[in-house]
Amino acid sequence: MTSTEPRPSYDMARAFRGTWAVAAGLAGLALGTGAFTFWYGKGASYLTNDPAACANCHVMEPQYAGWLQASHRSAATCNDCHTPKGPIGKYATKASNGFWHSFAFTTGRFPEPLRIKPGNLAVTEGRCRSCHQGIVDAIDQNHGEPVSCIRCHTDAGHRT
Amino acid sequence: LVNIFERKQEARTPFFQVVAVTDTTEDPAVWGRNFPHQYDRYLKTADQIRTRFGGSEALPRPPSDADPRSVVAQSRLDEDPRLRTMWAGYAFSRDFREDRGHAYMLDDQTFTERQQAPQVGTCLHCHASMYLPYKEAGGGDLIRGFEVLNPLPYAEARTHVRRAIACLDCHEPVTMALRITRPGFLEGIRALKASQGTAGYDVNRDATRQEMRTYVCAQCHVEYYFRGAEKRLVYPWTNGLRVDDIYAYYEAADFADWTHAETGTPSLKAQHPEFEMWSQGVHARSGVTCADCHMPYLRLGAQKVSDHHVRSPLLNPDNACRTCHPIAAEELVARAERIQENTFRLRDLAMDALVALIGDIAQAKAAGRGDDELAAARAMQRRASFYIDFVEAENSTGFHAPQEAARILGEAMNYARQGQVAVRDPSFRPAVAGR
Amino acid sequence: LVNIFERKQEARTPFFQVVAVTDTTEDPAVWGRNFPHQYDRYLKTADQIRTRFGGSEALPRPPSDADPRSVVAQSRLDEDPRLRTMWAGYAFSRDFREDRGHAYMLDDQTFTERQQAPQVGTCLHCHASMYLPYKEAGGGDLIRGFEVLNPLPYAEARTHVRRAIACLDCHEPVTMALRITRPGFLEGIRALKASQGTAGYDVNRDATRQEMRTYVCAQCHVEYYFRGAEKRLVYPWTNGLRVDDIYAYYEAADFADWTHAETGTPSLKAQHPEFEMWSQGVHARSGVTCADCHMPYLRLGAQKVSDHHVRSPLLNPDNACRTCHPIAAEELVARAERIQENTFRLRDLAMDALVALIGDIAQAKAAGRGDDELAAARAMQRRASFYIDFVEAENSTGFHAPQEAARILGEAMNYARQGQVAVRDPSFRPAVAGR
Ligand code: HEC
Ligand code: HEC
Ligand code: HEC
Ligand code: HEC
Ligand code: HEC
Ligand code: HEC
Ligand code: HEC
Ligand code: HEC
Ligand code: HEC
Ligand code: HEC
Ligand code: HEC
Ligand code: HEC
Ligand code: HEC
Ligand code: HEC
Ligand SMILES: [Ca+2]
Ligand SMILES: [Ca+2]
Repeated sequence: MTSTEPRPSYDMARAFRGTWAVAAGLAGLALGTGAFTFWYGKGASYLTNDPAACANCHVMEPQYAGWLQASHRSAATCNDCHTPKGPIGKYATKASNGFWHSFAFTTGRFPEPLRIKPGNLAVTEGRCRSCHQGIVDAIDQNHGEPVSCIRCHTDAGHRT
Repeated sequence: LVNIFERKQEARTPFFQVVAVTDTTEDPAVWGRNFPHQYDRYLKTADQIRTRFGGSEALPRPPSDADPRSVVAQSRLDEDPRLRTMWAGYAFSRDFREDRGHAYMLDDQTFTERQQAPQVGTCLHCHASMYLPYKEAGGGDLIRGFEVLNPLPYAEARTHVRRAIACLDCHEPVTMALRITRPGFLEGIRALKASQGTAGYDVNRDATRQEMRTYVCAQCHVEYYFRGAEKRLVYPWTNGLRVDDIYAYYEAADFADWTHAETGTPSLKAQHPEFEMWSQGVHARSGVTCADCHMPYLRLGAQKVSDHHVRSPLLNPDNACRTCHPIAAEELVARAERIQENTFRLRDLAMDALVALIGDIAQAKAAGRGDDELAAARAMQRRASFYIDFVEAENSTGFHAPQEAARILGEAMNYARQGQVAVRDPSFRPAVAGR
Repeated sequence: LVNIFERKQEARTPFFQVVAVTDTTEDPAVWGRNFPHQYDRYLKTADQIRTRFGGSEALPRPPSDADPRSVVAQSRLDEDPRLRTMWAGYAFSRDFREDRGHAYMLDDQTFTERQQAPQVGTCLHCHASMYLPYKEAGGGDLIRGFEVLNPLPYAEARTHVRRAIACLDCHEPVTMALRITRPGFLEGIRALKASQGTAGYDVNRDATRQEMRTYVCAQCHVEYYFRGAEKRLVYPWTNGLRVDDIYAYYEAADFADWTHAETGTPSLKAQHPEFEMWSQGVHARSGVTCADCHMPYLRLGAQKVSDHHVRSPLLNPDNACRTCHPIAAEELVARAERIQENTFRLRDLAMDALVALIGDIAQAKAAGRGDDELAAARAMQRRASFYIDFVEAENSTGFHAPQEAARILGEAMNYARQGQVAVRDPSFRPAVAGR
């Protein structure tokens, strides 16, 4: 509203109370639909470590199928590579990914083919070392930038 | 909320039969009712968008009785007048345009100025939905129909034909499986396989599904010639798919498409050898088919369909390339254009060499030099011209096989310049490479 | 999120240092006590195994006072006598062998018959552990030492040198980080970066770790020439890394390595431009460094290390290629050899063209034709010879940049054959391509 003349004052109080009611209602609705989406999209399973949880969204199926064929099927689950070690980091990432991915999934607005985003990529690069630090100590030894594992092991997680 | 429900539905339901489609349903609109996604994208081949070296430009033109088209693709002859010298005396020197979407294939052929030279029914093999016309003209026998329509004058053959390429030309109506409907390819691939030791090859029986994703395109995107009075469409593959093998075929058959107007050289015209060039590249070697790049998977709703909007992959690098090359789209396009720039540079040098040779021979001929004296130079023109044409007529500007395109253009320069030596020095014996 | 990643670095357990290694520890055996895996593999560069186009063959020879070597690599001059014609009048026409492991670099240089021509200290820049010798000769200053040793006669400079390339030449002793120790590259890369708009480039300060995994090899595997009386080693990169850019550099400097014995043409010698050719290929564009293929990771026990057995990757495709190309090792080798076969075919045709031109010019010269009449043909020989040499001297037979190698050889043929026309027709103006 770009009108320049001042609004009549008597509206202020009632309007103020009105907006509060509407806001509360909207929040409730959002929570409700959010809960329903959460339940319908099997959101609860998302919090577990089971890779099948990711594959609930069929857009994740190629990665799930690729994971089944790749070398880490019995070695690492999606969360082992896609969430940082340690509880706080893990659930912080899960929360942000959870929100944005379900948002993108429902709106259908996401790039095709899927590309991992820089933030998630850094998390995954870090996780290789949480299991393989021992074997890569030598090549990580000198203090230049850390070597990127997936520059060569692109299909460690899932064979496309 | 609702669209999660939709997503879940789409993920599960296979395609739903709305209408019965049989082996005689030529109209793609009918097929489209069962497969709306594929049909909608198929219709988009009417779009015209340029890429650096490909795609096509929509040029408005005043429609006339002779040619009712109001929009055409840009003229390659205006872009590079040296092409007129290269093809002097042949229809291609009158009208040769950038190719554009499949939707235009029939009109573009019908109204090209190349029709001013007498053309025959064989041309329709790759420019229309021919499955039914061939069956109808052959009393149900595809090959017989092919043999009936080939020798007819173009205008008469044209009356047997109804539309551009349709679903029927690539798909078996019941199973939607890919199938080959073009006699040219059925016989060409059989000859190639025979030369590789596999006798009696029947592509519709023996090809894998992955091979079919190339072969359906190779029905038309190939080098060809018309053999004998019966004007049979033949793909010259009995020695192999490399330009050297195809040239050897024409030498053995002592064949020429036309006699060059300025030099009298019996010359050969190469046409759109996309399949032959692709076959020499690393993508082919890695099992990457035409459809992988030109009909990539497209996500419509929750379903993955083959994008039937067949066009330059550089207009759609995210879908066409990024599944196998997980790098930024701009970088992918830049890589392809880098390859094409190198090819374009070599093509330019080779064209200069050929035009210079043609000038030399024409001059010597005008100065009364005899055929025997000019034989060596003419042989060089014939070979250099066909080699250059093989890369020039190929529509990926070298992308399908970068090293092979550079090799062919390099050898063409070696021939053209040796021709110039031969014109000046009758004792000079040009060096010719083996296969 | 990212800092989680950083904190991880410190937690790593540094290796136990068995012995103290300092900036003056030249003997790799001492470094080897701290890094046994790398040292063991480093010693294996004494192996000699052939690949189709690379590797090296162990040829026994009778040791003599002049040359105590009992085993050498095969002679490229015997393999292709046309090389003698190409370099007639230059030391390379006396002795030019296939390259072999780093272990032999000092002996191979010291005892090559090319030493029969007077050589200077500059040669040692790439054939020995030079970090300490340069520091010692320059009173602690690397560049000054470089300038001192360059002009010395080879035999005298040789006394300052103790061994072939050692760990010290590529590694900073405390952190083991890669570093550049060769003045030729320090100054060459600075000139290249300056021409691209980055002034005052210091490679040891500004290069990324990934770039260093190429630059450590590009200290020596490059085109070079000796400038002026002070015989300074210079890499001709001020215009760029393509052969056209380097040729323009030499034209502007009006430089010639030697005068061709048979034609009197001021000629240029190209030497092992691996870095320049690699820079034009798709691997370089994808950030794939020399070390990725020539020093791939190897698991020895519970440790993954860089394989310091620097050799042809085709002797070790599983580690050198398969991490990025998950296909059968035989197919990888077959692909590389397919690329090399195409390059070898074009090299063969180009060599024939050059040798024919050299014959023509020599004949015309002998028949008394003047310099002005032969100028055009000589210019073609100079350029064609350098272009062919650029691909011939490059040791991957086109693999590092397949399309670029084919382009260069194609353009070389265009020049050589035009030279033949110019010899016969003084009015002929050869066409020369831009950059
Ligand atoms: C061994 C580690 C590992 C495991 C286990 C793993 N991933 Fe990944 N994931 C990666 C890496 C590495 C990438 C980045 C690939 C690239 O950039 O080419 C990635 C990328 C992705 C992407 C982005 C698309 C892409 O290819 O860049 C998605 C989506 C994904 N993973 C989902 C999953 C799911 C779902 C699971 C479980 C089924 C899973 N990942 C298991 C390592 C892993
Ligand atoms: C609600 C459906 C859904 C679930 C469940 C889901 N994803 Fe995704 N995911 C998506 C969508 C949609 C995208 C594309 C978002 C974008 O790229 O903007 C995506 C993208 C990704 C990406 C690449 C893009 C980025 O943000 O880096 C990764 C990695 C990934 N998911 C991993 C996972 C893992 C691991 C799980 C299981 C813990 C999982 N996803 C569960 C829908 C889902
Ligand atoms: C949860 C622990 C864990 C994580 C996280 C993990 N790995 Fe592994 N990885 C393993 C185990 C266990 C094996 C199987 C044992 C073996 O083959 O060495 C393995 C095997 C491998 C192998 C050898 C098999 C192959 O695929 O060639 C490679 C390479 C590898 N991992 C790389 C990676 C990379 C790169 C990452 C990060 C993207 C990663 N790993 C993340 C535990 C892990
Ligand atoms: C330059 C390419 C390259 C990079 C970068 C790289 N690797 Fe590797 N990796 C290889 C090669 C090659 C092998 C095979 C070694 C062998 O089999 O001897 C390998 C093997 C492995 C293996 C399995 C060893 C075995 O055979 O069981 C693991 C685990 C591994 N790498 C993890 C990593 C991790 C973690 C990183 C990042 C710190 C990394 N790699 C970075 C090339 C690379
Ligand atoms: C690896 C991907 C790839 C494969 C496989 C491939 N192509 Fe192409 N094709 C391209 C690219 C890239 C271009 C260049 C487009 C441009 O210049 O805009 C192209 C161009 C073309 C063109 C010209 C398009 C235009 O814009 O005028 C035709 C026709 C063509 N290809 C047909 C084929 C056929 C037939 C096959 C199989 C025999 C095939 N292609 C296989 C990537 C591919
Ligand atoms: C073996 C299949 C085949 C045959 C036979 C064939 N064409 Fe084509 N034609 C094609 C393909 C594929 C293209 C698109 C690629 C291109 O333009 O290079 C094309 C493009 C064209 C074009 C549009 C571009 C241009 O050249 O202006 C015209 C016009 C044309 N053809 C006319 C003809 C005529 C006339 C004949 C008969 C002499 C004929 N065609 C025979 C396959 C064929
Ligand atoms: C130039 C050849 C060609 C034409 C014409 C053609 N298609 Fe296709 N079609 C293909 C190829 C190639 C595939 C991929 C087949 C495979 O992967 O096995 C395909 C796949 C399909 C599929 C399977 C699902 C999918 O998308 O992969 C359907 C359904 C389909 N086409 C319908 C149609 C319809 C409807 C038409 C007419 C409007 C049509 N096609 C015209 C070549 C063609
Ligand atoms: C029936 C013959 C025929 C078949 C089968 C065929 N094409 Fe074409 N194609 C043509 C003709 C003719 C043109 C040129 C149309 C024009 O310029 O009027 C063309 C044009 C093209 C173009 C240029 C489009 C543009 O927008 O510039 C591409 C790309 C192409 N075809 C690729 C393919 C691929 C991929 C396949 C297989 C999936 C295929 N074609 C199958 C005859 C065919
Ligand atoms: C189905 C997988 C696939 C698709 C789709 C694909 N490529 Fe490739 N591409 C490969 C493979 C495999 C190689 C060989 C090198 C390797 O093994 O990575 C390759 C090699 C290349 C190269 C280097 C070789 C050369 O010819 O110079 C370029 C450039 C390239 N691709 C670009 C593209 C572009 C542009 C597209 C889209 C038009 C594309 N690719 C589509 C799989 C694919
Ligand atoms: C993508 C892998 C790859 C990269 C990156 C690469 N090379 Fe090579 N290199 C090869 C192959 C393959 C050969 C051919 C070996 C043969 O013919 O046996 C080769 C050959 C060579 C040779 C000759 C070896 C012999 O057997 O005589 C040298 C020297 C060389 N490369 C140096 C380099 C340098 C320096 C760099 C970086 C500037 C580099 N290479 C980058 C793959 C690579
Ligand atoms: C800029 C670095 C550099 C300089 C300076 C240099 N070389 Fe080399 N040399 C190399 C490289 C790299 C190789 C291995 C690649 C090859 O053989 O092409 C080599 C190989 C050789 C070989 C073994 C193969 C052969 O040619 O027989 C000899 C002998 C040799 N050099 C002698 C010399 C002489 C004499 C000089 C001084 C005029 C010299 N080098 C100067 C880098 C250099
Ligand atoms: C100090 C100069 C110098 C450096 C630095 C250097 N090289 Fe070399 N390289 C040589 C010389 C000299 C030869 C030839 C030795 C001979 O033939 O006696 C050679 C030979 C080779 C060969 C042939 C080996 C064989 O078995 O045929 C390869 C491969 C190679 N180098 C690759 C590399 C790579 C990769 C790097 C970086 C990791 C590198 N070089 C660093 C000077 C160098
Ligand atoms: C021609 C150059 C060259 C020479 C000489 C050389 N190295 Fe290296 N070295 C490398 C490269 C390249 C790497 C990989 C560095 C990186 O990835 O950051 C490396 C890595 C290393 C590493 C780190 C762990 C690993 O394996 O990646 C150690 C330790 C090492 N070298 C020890 C040695 C020793 C000991 C010697 C002498 C026997 C030596 N190097 C000689 C080029 C060389
Ligand atoms: C660190 C990763 C990496 C390594 C190691 C590697 N490549 Fe590649 N290679 C690539 C990439 C990336 C491309 C570009 C095409 C693409 O994106 O897949 C490519 C392209 C190619 C191509 C097609 C392009 C061309 O130049 O013709 C061939 C062939 C090839 N590589 C062979 C090899 C061989 C042989 C080796 C081992 C000597 C090797 N590569 C090692 C990543 C690698
Ligand atoms: Ca033809
Ligand atoms: Ca030089």
